[in-house]
Amino acid sequence: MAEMTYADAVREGLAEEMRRDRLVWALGEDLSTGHTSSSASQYKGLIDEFGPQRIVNAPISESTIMGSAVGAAVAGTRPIADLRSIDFGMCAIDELVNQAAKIRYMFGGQARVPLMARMAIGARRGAAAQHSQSYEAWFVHVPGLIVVTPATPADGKGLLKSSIRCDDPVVFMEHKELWGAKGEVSADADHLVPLGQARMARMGSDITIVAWSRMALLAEQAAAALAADGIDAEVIDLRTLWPWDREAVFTSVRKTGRLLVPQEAVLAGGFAGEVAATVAEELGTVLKTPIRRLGAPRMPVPYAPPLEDEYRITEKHIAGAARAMLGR
Amino acid sequence: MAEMTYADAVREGLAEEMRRDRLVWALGEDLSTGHTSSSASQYKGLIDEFGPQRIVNAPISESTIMGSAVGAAVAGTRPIADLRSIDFGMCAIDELVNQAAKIRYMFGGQARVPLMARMAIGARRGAAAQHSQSYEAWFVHVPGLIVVTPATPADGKGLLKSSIRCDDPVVFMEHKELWGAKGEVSADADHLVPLGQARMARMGSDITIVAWSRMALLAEQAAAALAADGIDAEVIDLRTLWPWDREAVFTSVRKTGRLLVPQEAVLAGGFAGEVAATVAEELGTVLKTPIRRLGAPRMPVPYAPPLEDEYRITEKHIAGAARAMLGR
Amino acid sequence: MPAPTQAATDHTNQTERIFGLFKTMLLIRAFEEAAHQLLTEGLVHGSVHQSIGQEAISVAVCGNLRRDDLIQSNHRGHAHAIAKGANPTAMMKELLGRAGGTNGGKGGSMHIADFSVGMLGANGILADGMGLAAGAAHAVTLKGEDKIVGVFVGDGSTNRGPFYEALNWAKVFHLPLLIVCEDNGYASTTATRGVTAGGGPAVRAASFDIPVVSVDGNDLLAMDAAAATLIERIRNGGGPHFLHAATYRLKGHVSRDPGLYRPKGELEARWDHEPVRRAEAWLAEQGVTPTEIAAARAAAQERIAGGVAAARAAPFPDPKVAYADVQDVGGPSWPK
Amino acid sequence: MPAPTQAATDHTNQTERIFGLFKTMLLIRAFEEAAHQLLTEGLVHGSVHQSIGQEAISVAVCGNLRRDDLIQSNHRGHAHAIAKGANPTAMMKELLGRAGGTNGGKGGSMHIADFSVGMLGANGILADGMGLAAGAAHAVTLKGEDKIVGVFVGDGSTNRGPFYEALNWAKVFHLPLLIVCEDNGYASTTATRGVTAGGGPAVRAASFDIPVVSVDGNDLLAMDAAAATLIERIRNGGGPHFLHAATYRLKGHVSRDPGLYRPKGELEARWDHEPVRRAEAWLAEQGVTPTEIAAARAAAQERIAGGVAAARAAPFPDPKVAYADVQDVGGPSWPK
Ligand SMILES: Cc1ncc(C[n+]2csc(CCOP(=O)(O)OP(=O)(O)O)c2C)c(N)n1
Ligand SMILES: Cc1ncc(C[n+]2csc(CCOP(=O)(O)OP(=O)(O)O)c2C)c(N)n1
Ligand SMILES: [Mg+2]
Ligand SMILES: [Mg+2]
Repeated sequence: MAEMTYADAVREGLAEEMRRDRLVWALGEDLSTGHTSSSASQYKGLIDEFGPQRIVNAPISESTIMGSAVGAAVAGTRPIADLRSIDFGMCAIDELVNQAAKIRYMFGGQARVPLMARMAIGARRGAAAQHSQSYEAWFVHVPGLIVVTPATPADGKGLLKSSIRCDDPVVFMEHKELWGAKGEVSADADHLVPLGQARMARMGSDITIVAWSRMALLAEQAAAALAADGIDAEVIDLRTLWPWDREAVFTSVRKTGRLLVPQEAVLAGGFAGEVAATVAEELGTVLKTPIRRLGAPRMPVPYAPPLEDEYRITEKHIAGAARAMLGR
Repeated sequence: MAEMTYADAVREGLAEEMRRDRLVWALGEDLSTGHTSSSASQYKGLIDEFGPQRIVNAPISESTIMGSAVGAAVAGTRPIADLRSIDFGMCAIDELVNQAAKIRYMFGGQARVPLMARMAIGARRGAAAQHSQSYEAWFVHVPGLIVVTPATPADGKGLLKSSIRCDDPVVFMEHKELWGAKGEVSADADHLVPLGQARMARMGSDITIVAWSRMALLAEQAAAALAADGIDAEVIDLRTLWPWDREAVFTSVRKTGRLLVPQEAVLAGGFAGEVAATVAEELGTVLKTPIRRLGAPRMPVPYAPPLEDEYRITEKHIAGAARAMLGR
Repeated sequence: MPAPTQAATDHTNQTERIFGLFKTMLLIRAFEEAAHQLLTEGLVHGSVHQSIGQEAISVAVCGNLRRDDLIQSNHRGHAHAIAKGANPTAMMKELLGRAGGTNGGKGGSMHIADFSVGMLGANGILADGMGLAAGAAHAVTLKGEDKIVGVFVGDGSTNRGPFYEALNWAKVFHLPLLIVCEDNGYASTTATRGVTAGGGPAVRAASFDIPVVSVDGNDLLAMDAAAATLIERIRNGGGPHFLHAATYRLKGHVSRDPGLYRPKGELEARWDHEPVRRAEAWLAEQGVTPTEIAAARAAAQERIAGGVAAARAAPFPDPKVAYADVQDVGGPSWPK
Repeated sequence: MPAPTQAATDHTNQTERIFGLFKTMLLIRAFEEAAHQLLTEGLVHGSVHQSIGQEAISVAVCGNLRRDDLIQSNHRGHAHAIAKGANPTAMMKELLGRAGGTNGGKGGSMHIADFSVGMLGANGILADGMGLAAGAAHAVTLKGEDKIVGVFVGDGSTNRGPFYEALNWAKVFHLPLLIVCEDNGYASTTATRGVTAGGGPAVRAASFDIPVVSVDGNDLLAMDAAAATLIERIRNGGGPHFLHAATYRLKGHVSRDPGLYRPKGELEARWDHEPVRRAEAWLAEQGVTPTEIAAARAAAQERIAGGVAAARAAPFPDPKVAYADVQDVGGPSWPK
């Protein structure tokens, strides 16, 4: 174990996988040059070890970054298509949804599409409407895709490695504000975090808080604040949104009888709805109080800090909602 | 009132709006020629009345069909960007999500984007994975967009007209299998169906079925079958998914205590989850039985009829689920 | 860059070679006619995009590729598949949605793929094959293979952005890619000339410094020669090349389309230039007898008729098949 | 098509005209320097893309447009906005996210728009402005107006597909559109030459039969002449034209970027060719005195300093503003 940043952890994970399998490669804008500046620091130094054939500096061509990754995956390699963020990923949705997600199925299993579509989510201070979006929920709705949203450096590394080894297309969504966050990370090059398994971030008995990505960390902070008030919250970090760990959530809700699902994305149509609806269907009779979701108001992300603060869900909102659910 | 097909109704609605406002125009592939063949029949004859300046035959350039519609809307016209179906619409997601939906807001209200993005949804027999998708749920999750899914010819016409007159971008999603369906339609050129208002398709007291687009018609069929068994189902056709008519649904669920939400799209991450989660939050305590959703298995749409039948939710599934909820 | 003319000289028996390609054209023609027939009988679901009139392009390109070379097809893909060596009977089963179809009944006409012969799939989204093919060529390079990749793209599809991105991409990364533009003058019901600025796909491709050859795509010999030359150059490390083949689709956009958007007389005039008849005339000049031609035609029709019979007789897939091959982790479970 | 040289002859006083454009360049330069300064103070949120070294392009293009003509900008949009007549004080307030900003604090640096002067907005998604501008030009045509539309696109952005779709579109529909490519040699940290095949954007645009003029974008007089000629042609119904302006960005991609990816010495060499200094030298040759130039510089700096002071003093917008202008029907309600 060693303490490192999220960016270092995922870079190490990528390097390990590239050493392990020479058909693993990455393509994206500024991948081999960006680390000298502000972008693509999670690829820092990889060009020196792996060269320009495997750390490919792409033209500004999002459709073809994704489209050629699909073709290269079908033809037997394991590309990491880096779109930088889901905002730019919007320019490659067709290739991801109509091609990557469907090829194995519509060709009757003749082909596999072992690619990773790397597209960060999240609002970073002052990034405004076109650089702050979170659309992880979209890809849950697309058959054929796996959706990964790691919150910690350890999970970033462990899930990145599992995603690369996965034979199906994985949408890998880091949070832009987490690359600088630090945490303990295993040094074992074979340490994988399995796809589809939640992390029990905190055990508790009064209420279940289910979250993912950066919001899982805020949920942990909220739980700490709630503990000071004598409320014992259980926090589940889903880590993978498809498939999501229904059993972990069900077990917890059966225990606590209360479910709160905060998300950073706009509330309407978000993944919290899927979790809430599923629990309402399956455990509707064990709930002690109605389920509660939290999410951003349905507005583009505004620029000025006081406006942006209206968009953001914080640990305070989470703790407040939990208190309300417990009648405190 | 006159009986006509859905295709005729929406075409009439478009013609009326084009007569009313000379800045209403439509652009898309094969718009002026397609009606001689199998595509774009809902534009039949409009080229003769309105000419090639307003019924614009576009190159195969989905990004620019949408992108130029955004620019033309911002510059004061009312374009109808016809992408034919959401499958091809995938090629224009960026322009819709990053531009159309955000411009009014991020420019601080200086601009309006009165465009209609016309993108049909739904599986048509044998159309397979890339021509059968339903992604109405995605656009509910995008602030700035209005999402319309009319089921009947009358609503097709009335909502098309309201959408054209709307000053914000509307995603208008017809169902591919409905264009040939017939129904009574008002001949009044000022008959509008308001955005955001549900249609009470059938009154009932035992269970509330909330649906939209073609599934609303199947829900009505299911309700008829249920009536024969003595089950009195209320059917609400949402018609507009954003904003959706929460009050109509709440009122009904308060009355019946039971909610079933069937959708054609893949269940996971679909709009039924949003409805279910909202009702679970708001009316969790009045429910007599847990909410139930229905939706397609999370698989691309397969081609062979017996496989495609596995994908489809039918009136039988709806009736069966309703019976199970009532313990019959 | 002048059109090459000498490419076929290394074939010891030109007549035999062309006769071979001709037989594949007959097979495609018979397949397409049968597919439409089955559609009208209600046995083919969805729609059928025929390549009648465009057969020479597929057979010339694929006839110069190795079996382990790869091709990326589009919505009008039957000809590409047959020319690359896919089994027409398995294809016909696929059109009928039967077990034993190339895709197990999951894809249908617009998604036929046969990876065993390097046919990476038809594709219902126009121009997307360009990026996929560039990626496959990238993979070939990374793996150090000497395969090349061919991609077919319609004239109308070349107005989509991904076409240009992929041209640039292929050139920048010097990929072993042959781009074949089947320019039949129409995109669905729209004449492409009216929606295409300037000199069209060939001129545009050249602006990326990709060598371009323009050929009469209905002239089997010219097509064969051009394909042979370009494929050899690509195999020798010459990077991407562009083959612009002028042709005409003699049927509707989909087989049910009556084609009413065409100017009067156009279709009839074009039948005189169709590739099968022209190749037949050339073969006759070389001394191939009418009996030999008739036998070839009969053989093609018989093979397709056999495929049709087998497809009609084949069972539908088990419904459980619908739940397979979505994804290893998180796939759907049966029953729904 | 040769670069035009006579365009400016209808200006009665060329020196006065160039001096006017020069003053706008000074204003842009001062704005960009102040913006970076405020960023380092933590007052600008997000990032700042400066146009230092590229000012001549904006002022020449916008200086030849009418106030009611429209422009579509991109991520590097401050210069476009100022040149088109946006108020630098309102812009500075926007950068600081204050009430009274051009966008009411909702957009920030990358989304500055001022519809009152025909500035249709900066844009954070590369090349999307091309389609938007084509659409705006379409609207102008439909409305029967005689406005024209200008769009600015970076060299790196021309590798995106929508760039080509829009070129074709503009030509097919004969739209009154001036496409201005600011070719500064870099796309973020990547030298564009290495990821751009063939002769680049100008050659590619020409393949759509769009008339292209290539100009030294750091030469204010050449830029002015070229812009004047093309804009006149477009206004007279000549359809879309393409202006390829070679330039160099003298700062990082974002203002904080140290630019370590540049070859040694490149930056220093390029400072010798920067447009402000060159225009200043020309003005001096025409007899404009050092005092007059110094006064102009002082005036620009004073105006920006005033804007900065006003921006610092301005209040943040009321949080409720966040809930406004999403959409008329179905917008969010406050509090969340
Ligand atoms: C992205 C996309 N847009 C539209 C369509 C609908 N469509 C299918 S085929 C076709 C015309 C294609 O024309 P062309 O590329 O010339 O090929 P051809 O059919 O002539 O072989 C259209 C518009 C589609 N399948 N995909
Ligand atoms: C579609 C998209 N892809 C990537 C980015 C990230 N990005 C912002 S600016 C930039 C480089 C743009 O280069 P160029 O077009 O040459 O303009 P310049 O910055 O040189 O003015 C990149 C890659 C983006 N904003 N949008
Ligand atoms: Mg064609
Ligand atoms: Mg640049």
